[in-house]
Formats: sequence, structure tokens, C-alpha cells
Amino acid sequence: MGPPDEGGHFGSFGGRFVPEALMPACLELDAAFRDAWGDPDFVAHYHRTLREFGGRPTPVTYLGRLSQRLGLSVYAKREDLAHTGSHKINNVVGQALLTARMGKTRIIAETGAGQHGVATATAAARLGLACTVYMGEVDTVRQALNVFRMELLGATVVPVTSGSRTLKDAVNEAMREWVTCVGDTHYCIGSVMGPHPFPWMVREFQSVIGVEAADQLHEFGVETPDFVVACVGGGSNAAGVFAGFADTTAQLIGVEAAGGSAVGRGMPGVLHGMRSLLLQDDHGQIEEAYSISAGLDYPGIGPEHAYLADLGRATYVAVGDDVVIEALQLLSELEGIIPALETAHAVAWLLRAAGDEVPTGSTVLLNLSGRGDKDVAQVRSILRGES
Amino acid sequence: MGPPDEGGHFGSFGGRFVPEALMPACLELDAAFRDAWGDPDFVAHYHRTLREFGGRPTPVTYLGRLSQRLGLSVYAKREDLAHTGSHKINNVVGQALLTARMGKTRIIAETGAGQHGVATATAAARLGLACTVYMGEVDTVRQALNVFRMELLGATVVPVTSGSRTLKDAVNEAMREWVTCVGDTHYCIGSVMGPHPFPWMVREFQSVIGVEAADQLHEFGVETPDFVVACVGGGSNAAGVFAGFADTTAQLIGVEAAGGSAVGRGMPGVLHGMRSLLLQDDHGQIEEAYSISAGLDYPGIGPEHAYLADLGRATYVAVGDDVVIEALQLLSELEGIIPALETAHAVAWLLRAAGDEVPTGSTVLLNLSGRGDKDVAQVRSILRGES
Amino acid sequence: MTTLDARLRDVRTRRKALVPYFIGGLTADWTTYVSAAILAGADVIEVGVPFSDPMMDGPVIQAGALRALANDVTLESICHDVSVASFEVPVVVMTYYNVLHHFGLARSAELLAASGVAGVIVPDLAIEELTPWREVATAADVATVLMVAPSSPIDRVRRIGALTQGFVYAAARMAVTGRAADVGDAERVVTSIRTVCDTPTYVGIGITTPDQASDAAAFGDGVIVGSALVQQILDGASAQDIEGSISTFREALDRTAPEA
Amino acid sequence: MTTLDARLRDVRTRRKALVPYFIGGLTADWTTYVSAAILAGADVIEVGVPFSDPMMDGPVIQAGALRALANDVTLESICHDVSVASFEVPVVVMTYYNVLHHFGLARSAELLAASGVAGVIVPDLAIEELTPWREVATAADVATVLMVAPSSPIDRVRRIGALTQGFVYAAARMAVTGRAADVGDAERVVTSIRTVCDTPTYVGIGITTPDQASDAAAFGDGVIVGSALVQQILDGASAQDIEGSISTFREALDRTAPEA
Ligand SMILES: Cc1ncc(COP(=O)(O)O)c(C=O)c1O
Ligand SMILES: Cc1ncc(COP(=O)(O)O)c(C=O)c1O
Repeated sequence: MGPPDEGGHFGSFGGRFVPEALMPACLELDAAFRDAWGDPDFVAHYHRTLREFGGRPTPVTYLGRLSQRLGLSVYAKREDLAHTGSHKINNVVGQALLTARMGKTRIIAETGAGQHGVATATAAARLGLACTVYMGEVDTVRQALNVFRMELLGATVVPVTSGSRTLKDAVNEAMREWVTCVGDTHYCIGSVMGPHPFPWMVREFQSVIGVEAADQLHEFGVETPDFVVACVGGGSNAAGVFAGFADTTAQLIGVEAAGGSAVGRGMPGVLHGMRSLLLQDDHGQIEEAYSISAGLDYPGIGPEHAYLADLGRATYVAVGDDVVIEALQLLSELEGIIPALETAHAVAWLLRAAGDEVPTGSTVLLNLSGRGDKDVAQVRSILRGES
Repeated sequence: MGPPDEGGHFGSFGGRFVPEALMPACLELDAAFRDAWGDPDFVAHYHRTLREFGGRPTPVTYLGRLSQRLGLSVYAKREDLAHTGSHKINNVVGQALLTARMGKTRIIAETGAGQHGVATATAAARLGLACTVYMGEVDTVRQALNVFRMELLGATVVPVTSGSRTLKDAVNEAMREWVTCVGDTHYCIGSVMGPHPFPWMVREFQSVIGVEAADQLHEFGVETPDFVVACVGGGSNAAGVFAGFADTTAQLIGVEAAGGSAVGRGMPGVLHGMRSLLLQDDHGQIEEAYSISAGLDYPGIGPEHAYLADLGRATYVAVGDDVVIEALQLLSELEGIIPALETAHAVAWLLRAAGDEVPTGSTVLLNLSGRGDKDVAQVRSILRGES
Repeated sequence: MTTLDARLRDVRTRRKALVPYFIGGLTADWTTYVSAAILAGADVIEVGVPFSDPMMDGPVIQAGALRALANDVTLESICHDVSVASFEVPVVVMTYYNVLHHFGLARSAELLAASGVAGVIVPDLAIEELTPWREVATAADVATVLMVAPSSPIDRVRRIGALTQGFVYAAARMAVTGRAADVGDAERVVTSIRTVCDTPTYVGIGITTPDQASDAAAFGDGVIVGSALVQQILDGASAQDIEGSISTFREALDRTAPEA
Repeated sequence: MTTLDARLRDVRTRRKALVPYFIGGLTADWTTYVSAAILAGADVIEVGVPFSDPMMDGPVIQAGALRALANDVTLESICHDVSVASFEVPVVVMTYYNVLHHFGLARSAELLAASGVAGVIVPDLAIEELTPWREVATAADVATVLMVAPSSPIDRVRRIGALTQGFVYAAARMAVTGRAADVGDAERVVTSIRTVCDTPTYVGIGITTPDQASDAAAFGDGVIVGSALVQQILDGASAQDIEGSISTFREALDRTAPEA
């Protein structure tokens, strides 16, 4: 998983499909990121912030009881223990530091369920940056508590009333607003998506997951896991963990939600500044994704994943909502870790694949991308048949 | 902060005031804990579990913007980043490992808002121990989501209908139930309270906070902080962090909720197996504590704190509900950390004391005992004037 | 030897002791229930002084204690009632340590003694913590009755046997107060007590029916009946009803010949 | 040089160009609105082909696009309508890249050309990604109109000036489509375009009133009027109403003498 070409292409995917008004900002960002990422001081500051503020390194946990149940050796990379409860913090800390380095004083972001919005508001608070988060109006109602969290953190949350009023529209709106304030404002995209340099930059910021995990597995005596499994919405946690194992023999598995399976059901297209695989109708209109987990409700996938799928270097699979709840329950009960519903997709696939695509005796690294606290009310309603 | 005397006394506090039926279990536990705590293998296992499962070490974060605001140097020990969101995990991991070592297969616990219950259920799941949690019926309604969390983790939650149906009654009930099953069951008390060896044992398990923090402050170039501040319900997070600084010149400050201020408003008494300071009426009936934060809703305080107060080695102060919300908001906005309402008491005191009891220029270690995710719905209601 | 010791050794020469438990102040006329019980053959009266956090009590006595507390009952008010009633049989107060601790240990002992209370049972006062209380209580001739549990190992039974005054409270089971279907581990507990001391040994915790009392009397020196009676009173029983109940217990015990 | 280039240079010799924007398929009779506009003096017609995620459009055009999409409008249906209507002035399609990408780049270019469409504006197709499309479009004689933004540095203006066909779209402000109170940064943008190329330069983004159009025409070669018209149609305006509106814009522009 090297850098993309100069135009931000991973094979035929990626690139920069944005209005001319934003191109200078994308170019500036590209240059700024290259400069920062090559500057040992910046890199050290980024890692120090993640360590002292973000809770890194997150541990790798051997899941003994799950392993026994499945006939595998399963290790979990515990992004659920990172500040704000998921891997999202890695990216926002990087982008917030970069924002300050570029001399910008404000950060905007899109959010679906609110995870990335909360993380962005958090990093902005920490660095004293102003912060505005765009969130589909539908989501502001569904996730009112996360709206309140962002407000507590000093951010302004703007309900987006355009289109389907959900995540993809929040991205559109953030892009539109970015046009108006690009001089002093950085747009902090929440996954490995958007125009170059975002997919690459976000992957670089998230690669700390995989780099740490590889070292930590060595401490457990695991040279190379047979499988590295992560859930995929836009694909940032997957890209981050894959980055530590791309050069190994590990099989990389990205698990999408069946209702948002851009690799399984998507076609090449252009959205949100990138060429990638997208859910579309017969006329190239973007379809809404549907998943039990808001964080996987994205009709596309990061361009690098589309490329890895093309290459065959990573495999993308999908699981339905039905098995996700069971997976969440099983991990909770066996290991004392309530995973996020997003993460539970990866667990669900593993439960299904154990003894089959994942042969008995295999060593598996599961990226535990986030904690389930945000989801327990929803899971409770579902289990009670209330929704 | 050395060990208590053989009978578990810290000065005139502590001891073992339990029915004879439980005394053998207390003695067995005392022996088992002494043995385990002196066994490098056990200690290593405990620390390894906290590292690989619990997310330790938690970082120390320099709170730059708060420091600037207050004219202090404020460092936070980030127990909010520990697994399950507070320091509670340190204790339950220790007790769960000890339970297994004693050959017991089941663990019971009391819980108020559910933090300790969730932590206990978590450790029990991880170790494959059966788990029953006693929770006041009133609290099971107020904290229905935490009941569900415990159930997800495989625990049975028993609503306690006796007395005031809140935390102190949950302790009574757990004690009563423990009498019936003491042969195969360990009672995992949630704070530095109860009969000996609990107050000492829980402090020992929590002392990892202070020991880590002292080292981490050295890395920041802080030899000894001027103040170490922690909120106090039963007093376990405070005891844990104090333990790292008892032998230094640091002033130790425990912050109670005004409505649960056992040091400020309590008198010596005997409850839940210990002699300590307790809120009581004129006839020695225990009064209910009241606080905005369920975790500080305890009418007593751990006996060692009563002793430290007596000695003058630690100072106990109290803050009212009104300033707690403001403190929570300020920390969120300035530092990107939404603290638990319990923790916000410590912050609130610091805001009040800065420039006064805590002179400008002082270095302060704040124990950030837990994250506020559990509290945001409540804070939102309060700020909207709904409760 | 406290007065209670002497009186209970005397009872033992005559019959199996019947010790009904009443919550002080549960009703305004609570002492009339006690008098009725004495009339029906009670040998000792156990009077509960309610505490907000009764760690050793099950739901029935908890409910009773809450009701009494709502009536503003206190250690002093109950002692006053006892003193006024001046029962012919020994009264033993059952309460939790904090009630005494709060009133003051010496002051409590003096109040109890002055009110004619012969002894106390303080279930949360373990032998390890006994000394301060026992000194002042003994000085006031207030006996401190200790409990042996099924979980007590023999060396603790020995120490308890040596320290208890008046009688040994043999807990029939690993449980708090409440009603039960049998006498549980009582025989084993009593047998172990017998190997270490000669003090009268009464079986309590769960004794609910006359038949159970009779079973327990086969090896013990008496029985304590608590929750079964409290439940009756909570359900609205009159003093006469209680007299009837106590009579049936009395008869059941008397079917068993005294040991001595 | 595409046909559009030639036609617009010709317009420039005569007058300031007026480019009203219509959403294809917004109403069943949408082409009658276009015809009315041409009658009233439009020089070029911009026809929006709706896309679900119009990143460069503000609320008015978003709403119009959503309504059109609900009518099952597609690239093909709009091209069909345009082809049937056979307008006398050049038609430029405005759409997003995915619409063309999905239909196939070469296939789209051929369809557009066959339907009589002279050019396209694809706001999310930056010059960096232009080549594949531009090749097939140029081959089909479909001009690709590029936009210069206030944020475009001079070297980009130069590259855009060299690559654009038909006209340069000078964005008057850092904003998406919508109504505004003035012509914003338009003069600065047009001035910088003038330094790099001689292509007709039309001002768009926020042109709402005839006065603004007149202001813009003082330095530019024409204006694009979008949201203001779409809002009228959304509000229920008839083709005649639109004819009236366009007339007032026409008059305002004609008050300004042509440059050349
Ligand atoms: C816990 C968790 N995992 C995964 C995702 C999906 O994002 P990505 O695919 O970028 O990792 C989210 C998004 O909100 C998330 O919260
Ligand atoms: C975050 C947090 N802090 C503090 C406390 C108070 O407990 P202690 O005084 O034992 O630390 C609790 C109890 O639930 C808690 O959840």
C-alpha cells in the first residue's frame, strides 16, 4: 500500500473530482500533507498527541474464549479503547494538527451517526480550532445525543436538509460549504474517501493501527497472522490496519454491510471527489446505503479499497444485519467487549467463516474498530422487537 | 499509605463488621489476597491483563488550554480511557483474577448507576465466571441501558427492592446474598469500602493509577505535583491515585459531592462491614446521599480516607451540583474530554480553588476517573431544564 | 457470668427455650404482643431495634423494620417501652452495631441495663471487633450473644463459644433471617458448638413451623422464631393470634424432653 | 475549435451573451420555457441534467433537481427532449461527471452531439481529470466549458483558459449556485482570465437581478442566470413569466455596449 500517483490515483480509482474552487485547497493540502508527513517534528507531534491525548498505543488482546469457540487464534486490535471510542481519533488528530500547521483556524466535517463528528469536535477543542459539523437532518434526530456531545465540545452542528438528509448529503453539504470558506477552513473528511489527498492522507493517519498491531503481534509470538479482518464503511479502519500487513502473506478481508456493499453491488463511478465503486441506479444516480450500523451507511468505498479489490490483494465480503447482532452478543458475552455495530460486522463474518474460508487453526487479527456504547440503546430496541 | 493493621484498621477506621457467616470468607479472602499479592506470577498476570485487556497504562494528558485559563499546570490521568470507561476496571480485573485463583466460579457485585456492575460483568465475561449484579430497583429503571449492558455481557441483574432501593441497599443485598453462596462465590465490592480486606485490597488494585501517574509526570519533567485531586464516592479512584503520591509533598485533595459528603457532614459509624465516616441521622440511621452523579451517591467513604482526613494527610472538600455541570462543559470545550459527572466534581473544585487554595503557578494532577458518555443524556436534560 | 447466663441455664433445666422475636415499635401496642407470647410460654424475648441497613435480615424483617422506623422508633423509645412493660422473662435486644455505636457504647450498655434488657445480639459485630463493646456491656451486666454459622471453622466456634454470653445463637443455615422449609445445617452447627462449650445453644434463622422447632429441639436447647411471627403481625395478626401461635410452638417444644 | 467556440465568438461581436439555466425535465413542458427564453433574447441555453449529489449546487437547484429526478428524468430523456425541440441557440448541458461516466464517456459524447448539444459544463471534472472526457467530447464536437474560481491561482487560470471550449465560466464568488446580492469577485476573476486568453468569458454563480447582469456585463462577455430562474419556475411561473424575466435581463445587458 504505497502512495497513489501524483494525481491521487490508485490504479484507475481515486483522483480529484471537485469544483475548480476547491482544487487549489486540495493542492495546498496535498503539498502541506507531504511536507508535514516528511517532517520528523510533525510526525513526532502527531504520535505524541495520539499517545498523550488519544490513548495510543491501543492494546492487542488475545480473545481466548472466542478462539476456543471457533478453533482459531483470534487477536483483537483495540481501537475501542482510543479516545472517543473508535479509530476515528487517529485521523482527526492528524488533520487537526495539519490544519493548525497550515495556519487555518477552523475545521468542518461531515458526520453520519456522529462518531466522526464527535472525534473532530474533540480534536478541534483540544487544539482550540473552531468547528462546524454537517449532519443529515434525519441523523440529527436519530442521534440527538451525539449532536449534544458535539455541542458540549464546542462545535456547531448544522442539520443538512438536502437530498436524503443523511451521510452522503452531509458530505455534499460540507463540500459546498467548504467552497465558501476554504481560505481559513480545513475540511476534515472522516474516512479514506474524497478527493486526493484525502484517501491517502487518512490512510496514512490510520496506518498507526496496523503498524502498532504488527509489532504487538510479534510480542505474542505471531510473526504474521493468516487473516486481517476489518469492517468497511468508507474503509479507514480497514485501510489503517491493512497498512501494517500489506507486505505480508496475510489475507486482508474487508467486511461490508450487505446493504452498503460497494464492492459487492457497486459499480465504478465518481462521487464526493473520487472515482471508486459506488452503489448507483441504472442512470448513475447514487443510491442510499442501508445498514443497521450508521457508520457503514455509505454508498461508496475508499478508492484504495476498490484498487485492492481489483488487484485481488484484499477480499471484500458482506454480512447482513441479522447476524451482526448475534456477533455483538457473542463477543460481549465471551470476551467482555461490547463492540460497535460496525465492528460487529467483522466479528460476524469471522463467525461464519471459521472452519471454512478461515481454516481451523488460523491466526486472525480482528480490527476492533470501536466500542458499542453508542449502540446499546439501538440493540436493546432491536432485541425487544421495538424496531 | 501502608497496609492496615492485621484486623484491617486504618487508625480507628476500617475493621470487619460482618455477620459471622461471612467472617470465614473475609479471612479466606485476606489470606488469598496476601498470598496472591506477594506472588510475582499473580501480580504479573494482573498487570498483563490490565495491559492487554484493560487498556493500561492510561496516558497522562497535559491540559494546556485549561492550564492557561486557570494559571496552573494541570495534568490529567486518563482513567476515562480504560476499558469500560473508568478506573473501575482496575479493581474488577484484580478481584476476578483472585476469584479464579481461589477456585471460585462466580462473582457477585453491587452497583449504583451501573459502572461497577458493567465493569464486573466485563471482567467476569473475560474470565468465564458467572456473574450476578445487585442493583437498586430505582437504579435499574434510571439506568436501564446499563442493565442491558450487563446482560449483554452475560450477567444477571437482580433489582433490589429493599430499603431505599438504591446503592446502599444493593450493597446490603449483595452481602445478604453472599451469605448464601460464599462457598463458590466472591463478592466483588466496587470501592475502597466494606470489611477488611476490601478497602485495602481495592486500594492496592487501584494504586496502579498513582504509580503510573507518578512515572508519567516525571516524563513531563514534573518531579512532584503540588496537588493531586480526585473525586470521592467510596474513594477508590482517589485512593488509587493518592497511593502514588502519599510519600511525597503533594497535597492530596478528595472532592465529594455536597450531598454525599461523608467527611464534611458525616460522623463515625459502622456500615457495610466497616467503621468509617457516614451520613447518619440523630439515631444512627444511615441517610441517603444525594448527588447529581450516581457514582458519588454513597453515604459513606472508605475507611482509609477517614483516616487520612484524621491525620490531615489528605483534605476532603465538597462541591455542589450546580458547579459540576459547568465544569463538565468547560473541560469538554477546552480540552476535548467529556468527563463523567463524578470526575467533573474534581474539575469543579479546581476551577473554584485556582488562584486561591491552589495558588497560581501550581502543578496539579487531576485524576480523570471516567468518561462522561454515560452522563450526556442526563446533562442534556438538565441543561434543557427537563430535570 | 452475666445474669442472662444464669437465667438461661435455669431454663435449660426445665424445658426447651422458646425465643420469639419482635420488632420494637412495629405497632404502637407491640409490647402487648410480647406479653401474649410470654403468657403462651416464651422463655426469652428477642426485641429488634430497627436499623436502616439490616445486613443480616431478609425481606420480612426488613419490611417490619422499615415500618417501625417510619413510626420514629429509636433505641431509646424501645428501651423505654421495655422498661415500662417490665417483662418477666429476659429480654435480648437484637440490633446492628451502628445503633449502639452512634448512641455511644457505654451509654447504650447503661441504657439497656437500666431498661431491664439482659443481653444483645449484634449480628454485624464479629468477634474480631467485639472487645470495646463487650467490656462496657459486661460491666453493665448486659450479655452479648454471639452467633455460630455453618461456615464457622472449629477454631472460630471455640473462640465464639468462649466469648458468648447467655446463649449461643446457632445459625441453621447460610442465610439471613427469613422463613425456610427445614432446620438446615442446624444439627451439625449445634454438634460442633457442643464440642467446645456447655452454653445453652439456640437454633435460629429460618425456624418457621412448630415441627421445625421440635426438630431443632432434638439437639438444641431452644429455638428462635423471627420472620414467621413478624410476617403474622405484618399481616394484621392480633396479640391473641400471636398467643395462639406461640402456644403451638410451645407444645411442639415440650414434646421434646429436656436434655438435662 | 468546436462549433460552440465559433458561435459564441460570433455572439460576442453582436452583444453580451445571456445564458439562462433550466433544469431538464423539471416540468413536462420544460422546453416551452426554453423556447420562451430564446424568444426573449437568450443566446445560449444551459440545461441541467440532474444528479442525486449535486456538489456545486445550492438549495434552489438541488430542489429542482430532486423534483426532476422524481419525474424519472435521465440523460437520455433530456437529450431526447432537446433533440425534439431543436433550439436555435446553442445548448450547453450542465451535469456532474458521474452521469456521463455511468452512461459511458464516448457514448455520452455521441448522444449529446446527436441531440444537438453543443457543449457541457461538468463542475466536478477538474482539469486534472479532464483528458479522458475531453478527448471523446472534442471528437464528437461537444465543447467542454471550464470554470475559473476566485481561488484559482494565475497558473491554473492559464491552463483553464487554454483548455476551455466555447466560453470560460467565471465564478463570481466562492460559493455554489444560488442567489446573491452582488456580482462578488467577478471583475477580478474576469480580469485575470483576460490576461491569459481571449475566449468569451461569462459570469455566473449568484447572478440574480438584471442590474447585476448589467454590472457583470461591464467587464464580462455574458452572464449565466440559474437559481433565480429555477426559483421562479419552482414557484409556479409560466413560460410567459419567464419570457418576461429574460426580457428584462436582455434589456439590462443591451444597455451595456459590446466590447468588441
Ligand atoms: C466503530 C466504527 N467502525 C467503523 C466505521 C466505518 O468507518 P471506516 O470504514 O472509515 O473505518 C465507523 C464509522 O463511523 C465506526 O464508528
Ligand atoms: C467515573 C467515576 N468516578 C468516580 C466514581 C466514584 O467511585 P470511587 O470513589 O470509588 O472512585 C465512580 C463510581 O461509579 C465513577 O464511575
